[in-house]
Amino acid sequence: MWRFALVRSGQLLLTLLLASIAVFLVIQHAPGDPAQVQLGLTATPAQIAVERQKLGLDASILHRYLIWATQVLHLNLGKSFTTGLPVTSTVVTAFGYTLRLDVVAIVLGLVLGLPLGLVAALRRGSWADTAISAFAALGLSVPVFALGTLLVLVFAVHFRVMPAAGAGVPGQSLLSALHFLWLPAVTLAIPFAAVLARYVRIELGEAMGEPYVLTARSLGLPRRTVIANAWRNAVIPTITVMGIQVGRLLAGALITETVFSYPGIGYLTVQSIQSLDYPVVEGVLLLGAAVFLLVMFVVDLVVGLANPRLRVQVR
Amino acid sequence: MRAVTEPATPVGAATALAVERLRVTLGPRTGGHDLVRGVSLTVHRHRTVALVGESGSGKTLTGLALLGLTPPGTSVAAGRLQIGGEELASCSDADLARFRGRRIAMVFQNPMVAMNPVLTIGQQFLQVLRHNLALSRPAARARARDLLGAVGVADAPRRLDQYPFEMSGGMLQRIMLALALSAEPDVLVADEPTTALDTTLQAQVMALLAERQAQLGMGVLLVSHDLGLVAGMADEVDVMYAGRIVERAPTADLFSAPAHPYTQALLRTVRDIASPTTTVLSAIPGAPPQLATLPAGCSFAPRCPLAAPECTVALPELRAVAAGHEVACVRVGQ
Amino acid sequence: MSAPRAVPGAPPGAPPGASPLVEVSDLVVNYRVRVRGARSHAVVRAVDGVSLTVGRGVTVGLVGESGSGKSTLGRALLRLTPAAGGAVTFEGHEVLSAGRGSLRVLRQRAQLVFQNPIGSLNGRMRVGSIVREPLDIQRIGDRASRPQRVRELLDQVGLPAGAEHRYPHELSGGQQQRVALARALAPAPSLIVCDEPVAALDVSVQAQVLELLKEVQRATGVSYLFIAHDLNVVRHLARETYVMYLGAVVERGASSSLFERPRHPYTQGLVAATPVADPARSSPPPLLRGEIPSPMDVPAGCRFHTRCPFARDRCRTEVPVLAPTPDGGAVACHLWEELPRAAASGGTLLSGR
Amino acid sequence: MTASPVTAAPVAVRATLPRVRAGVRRLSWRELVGGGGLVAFVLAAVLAGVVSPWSPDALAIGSRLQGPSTAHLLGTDQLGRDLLSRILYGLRPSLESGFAAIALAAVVGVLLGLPSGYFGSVIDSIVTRILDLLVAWPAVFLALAVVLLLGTGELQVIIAIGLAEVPVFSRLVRSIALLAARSDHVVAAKAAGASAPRIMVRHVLPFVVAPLVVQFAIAAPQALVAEASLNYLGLGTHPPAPSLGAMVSEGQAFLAYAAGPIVFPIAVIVVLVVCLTLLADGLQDRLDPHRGAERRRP
Repeated sequence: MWRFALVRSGQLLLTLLLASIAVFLVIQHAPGDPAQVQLGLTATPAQIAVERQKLGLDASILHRYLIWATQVLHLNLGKSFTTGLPVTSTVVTAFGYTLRLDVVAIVLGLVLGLPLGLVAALRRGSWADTAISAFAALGLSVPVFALGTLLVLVFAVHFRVMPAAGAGVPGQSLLSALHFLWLPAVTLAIPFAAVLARYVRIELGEAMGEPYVLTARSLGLPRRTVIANAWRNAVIPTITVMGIQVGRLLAGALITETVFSYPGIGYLTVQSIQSLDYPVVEGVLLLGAAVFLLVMFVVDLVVGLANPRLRVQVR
Repeated sequence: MRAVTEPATPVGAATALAVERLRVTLGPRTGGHDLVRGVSLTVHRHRTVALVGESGSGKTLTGLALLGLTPPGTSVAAGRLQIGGEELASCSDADLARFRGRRIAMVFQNPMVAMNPVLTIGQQFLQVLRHNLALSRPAARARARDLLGAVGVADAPRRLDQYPFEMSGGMLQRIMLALALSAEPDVLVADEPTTALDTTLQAQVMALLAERQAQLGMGVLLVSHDLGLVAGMADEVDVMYAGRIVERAPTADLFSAPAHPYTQALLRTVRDIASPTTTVLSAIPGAPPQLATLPAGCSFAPRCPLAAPECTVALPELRAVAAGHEVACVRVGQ
Repeated sequence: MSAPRAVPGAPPGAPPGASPLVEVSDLVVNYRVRVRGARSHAVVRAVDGVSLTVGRGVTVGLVGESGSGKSTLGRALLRLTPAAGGAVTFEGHEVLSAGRGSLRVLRQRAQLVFQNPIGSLNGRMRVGSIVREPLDIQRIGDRASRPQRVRELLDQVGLPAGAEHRYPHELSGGQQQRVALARALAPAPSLIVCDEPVAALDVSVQAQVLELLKEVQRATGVSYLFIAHDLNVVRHLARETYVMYLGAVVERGASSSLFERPRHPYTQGLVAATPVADPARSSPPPLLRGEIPSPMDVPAGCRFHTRCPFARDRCRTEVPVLAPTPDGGAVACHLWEELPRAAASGGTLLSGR
Repeated sequence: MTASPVTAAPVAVRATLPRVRAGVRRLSWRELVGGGGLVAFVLAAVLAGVVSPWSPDALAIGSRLQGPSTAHLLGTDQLGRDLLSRILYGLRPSLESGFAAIALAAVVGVLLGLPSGYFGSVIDSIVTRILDLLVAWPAVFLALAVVLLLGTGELQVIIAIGLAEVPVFSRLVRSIALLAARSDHVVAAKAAGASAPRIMVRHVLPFVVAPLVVQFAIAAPQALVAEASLNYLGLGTHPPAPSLGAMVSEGQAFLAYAAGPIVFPIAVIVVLVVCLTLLADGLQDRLDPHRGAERRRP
């Protein structure tokens, strides 16, 4: 297990390194001269040349990467082209909003998805199973932007019970902050719950068909125990799938946040790309990749702990 | 190896299991077809009855049906089911649940997948012992150690902390046997318990089964395809073909005077292969039948060397030809 | 093409001067096993210095428990699994170091039949294409004559007319194994490695396939290396039998004497554990205790000593070599001359009546 | 010894007759509804130029944000353009990009996965590393990277979605190739002297086809959603060319005045995606009824 964790950490660092190189290259090759962008359209060629030197654009690509990487490690990503604020603080603030939204969404998704999946798995072929499967299929079919927009239409425009956009003002009460969170959180939670229900149904349903379940039943164990035993097998692959979903959410719910103009990482990403605000694009891409990879790393460790084959090696 | 050297016909021995006209149907009530077609059998305590047949003969389903464990999509009906002297209202999952693990237990073919891979052996014992015998945690652990010792598993405390994947198939089948016998049931269904094992292990596990039977006195229903194996283990052999019992006899009689053409042909084949002097093997032509498309009359008729026109008319019933020896063939006695 | 190797010694029973069909000497096959979580690979010696000879037109049996390395040996001598050492001569050609040319001879003249017939047939191909494929690959005959040849082959293995248009899953297990045999026979091989060819079949069908194998051998003069765990089947078919344990041959001999009077305690145990379809003979208590150890840690000395009821100190340290016995076989046991012959009664156990 | 003629005749009958019948009879309701719907949408997109009552770009400032009427069956948008016409034309990039992206992913997936699974070792390690890099980001980040590198547009959308789907396809093909490479029928082909390319084409690829079709069907609705989403974010087609995703995002600002400009495109997307999902489920039941297929979704 320790060895597994060590190997996995090494992989994490390597992938992070590769990810940073990819981000760097993407930014380097993006259309639009950063010096030009920095100075605006009125700048003379001479001014641009000076600016290029200042930005280090003349050095070799490896050299530039090393300078850039050193700055990244010092959490110095420069200033936003559009607001002039430090990228690091901009990104961190946005991430705080995203985190807040995701926690609510994940809780909602778990509360909705787990029981639905359990019921569907244990009552295969029943009307409940059919209904839950239909919900899951629909939840996965409807695009998030469509779901979000429809929720806005119904609850913000028609009934006027929820705000259509934004996150409120800083320093507001928890209740009023929650008020702004409900619609985007539900928008995120429904597909999350759909994936979860679907997986629990498949995995638990499959586990219930395994020979060891037959053995447990032949030994007279009560249904509750039999299900609990099967669940201990089904939960391992389910954690992985859940982890991927959580990772995606944390890396930034681009579309949902855009629909609701919610000032999280996702919204920031879209805005910075549209306004070619490269320092911010760098920041969000790096943070998104790092968060996603970290979540997957944690998930792998959890799955490792849940899997006796790996755990046994600790002994 | 016979468990006990008593007379072949039990006098007043307690009935461990009795089932009449057992039927297992696949698919809907109408339009489905029977996989087990009216099987009746009785197993007494201390006795071993072997249910012998080729793949698809319905022998495993018969075993599963006795515990109410047939797969989804099948339905089970029986004229009568009695376990350990107690009559059951029906052979439904619910009615049998009370008996499973306590009065009737089962050992399966592949020990490598029969145990839960994420629970230790100890956890699996604990669950079973605490539920079936209402033992406390320490008492259950002590009992588990004893049970493992009784099936020849050395170093029981360490084994209890291990997972199934850390053990070999032979070891797991011993453990499975210990679990199945933990509540000292009246009857044990052993479904091809050694088919997945090498013959050297088969001999060990079979000897162990006989030993535990001598100690605990349960009746054993041994489901197998191997005539050689049952010859050394069973008191009575029931031969199944296409979902029905076609011949039933005390083991010695069946091997010395097989009456059904199928049994005769099967035995001839087995003996031919085993005999160093045979030059040409006698083989049964054709393949075992598909249950969905059974011909009318005797199911063996298409492969039978003695088949006559009357064989394709009606399904032959079991008829006694000697004491305890029954055959389902219209030609027998002719 | 490599030069033919000198034949070290004529096989027992072969006419003097004639080279055997297959000559395996000191063959070693290693498997690299990845231990999960560990960075390194463990090396498992699946076949550990096996020598074996197959004559022309005969059947040689190879028995042992699962994990004894018998299937690996069969595949390694066909060069389907890489060997780590030793030599294999097939029809006078060195196989293990063969270039394309010699390899082509091997691919034509040596074939394989498997345990699970349905798994060994490509389910997306019709029977006709399956049997025809070796002809296409080896460019045997011309395009026009191949369907006729396929028909002959199917006829030879007793498949009815029209079978070439079926898919494998439409046939019974016995028929599928006939298709596999027809495919193996297509390039007119001189050797077929049969890896448990009847173990997956029902008893009533086993005899059909065994009888067919014998018939094919009579008609074509093909040799079989017959790998099986069922001693009865091997004894019925093979004139000579090798017994493998943990990657090594522990006993070899003519099948008649080997099964009647097994010399090695392991062979004795195998024979004693084989059930007999006769309730009149009570089986003795099992001779072999415990299970075959993992090939990842083969015991020192005699590899069988951990399960041997007769093991002494010498067995735990000194590796026994395969030594000839008076009846023309060979046994790798320090004690075979002093062992009680009681277990030899196992020989009669096998006879049915 | 003779053959077993007993089973020969029934086998012959069983083999040919029902297979023909099964092809027609077993079209499930999922396949009928899903397939029928898809055909209708494709026809609508292809015939957009014929059936559209208006040009999709025809502005009519005087009649902005109107509700449904006989002139404009679904009403007009914020620039007075006919919604029905825009939706019909907007189907084109959705269907084109969606299917092109999946086709790209399938082709690349087979090219990477087949040798990776069949040969294993070094090739497998390299391919796995490449794929690991692709899945190190959520798919939408990948799309952003493509847009940053290549700018916005329909081709970029295809590449972005295709790239994100490559790992799924490659892993699917790899896992099947891995199993097939170890199967006895491949060993038999090797023993008969078949070359590696021959084995891959004749003995491995046929087993990849059915799961690949199923995966194609599963990925198609996802790709359509992704296409619409990228257009919603303004990263796809350039205005004023109509696309369903862009219509929703443009209409959102005028939500308080008229719901039609967003409700109708959304309805079309949802119905189209549901049709594709039904078709995928139906195909899956037919071609790949065993475990493993269902879990390939998200």
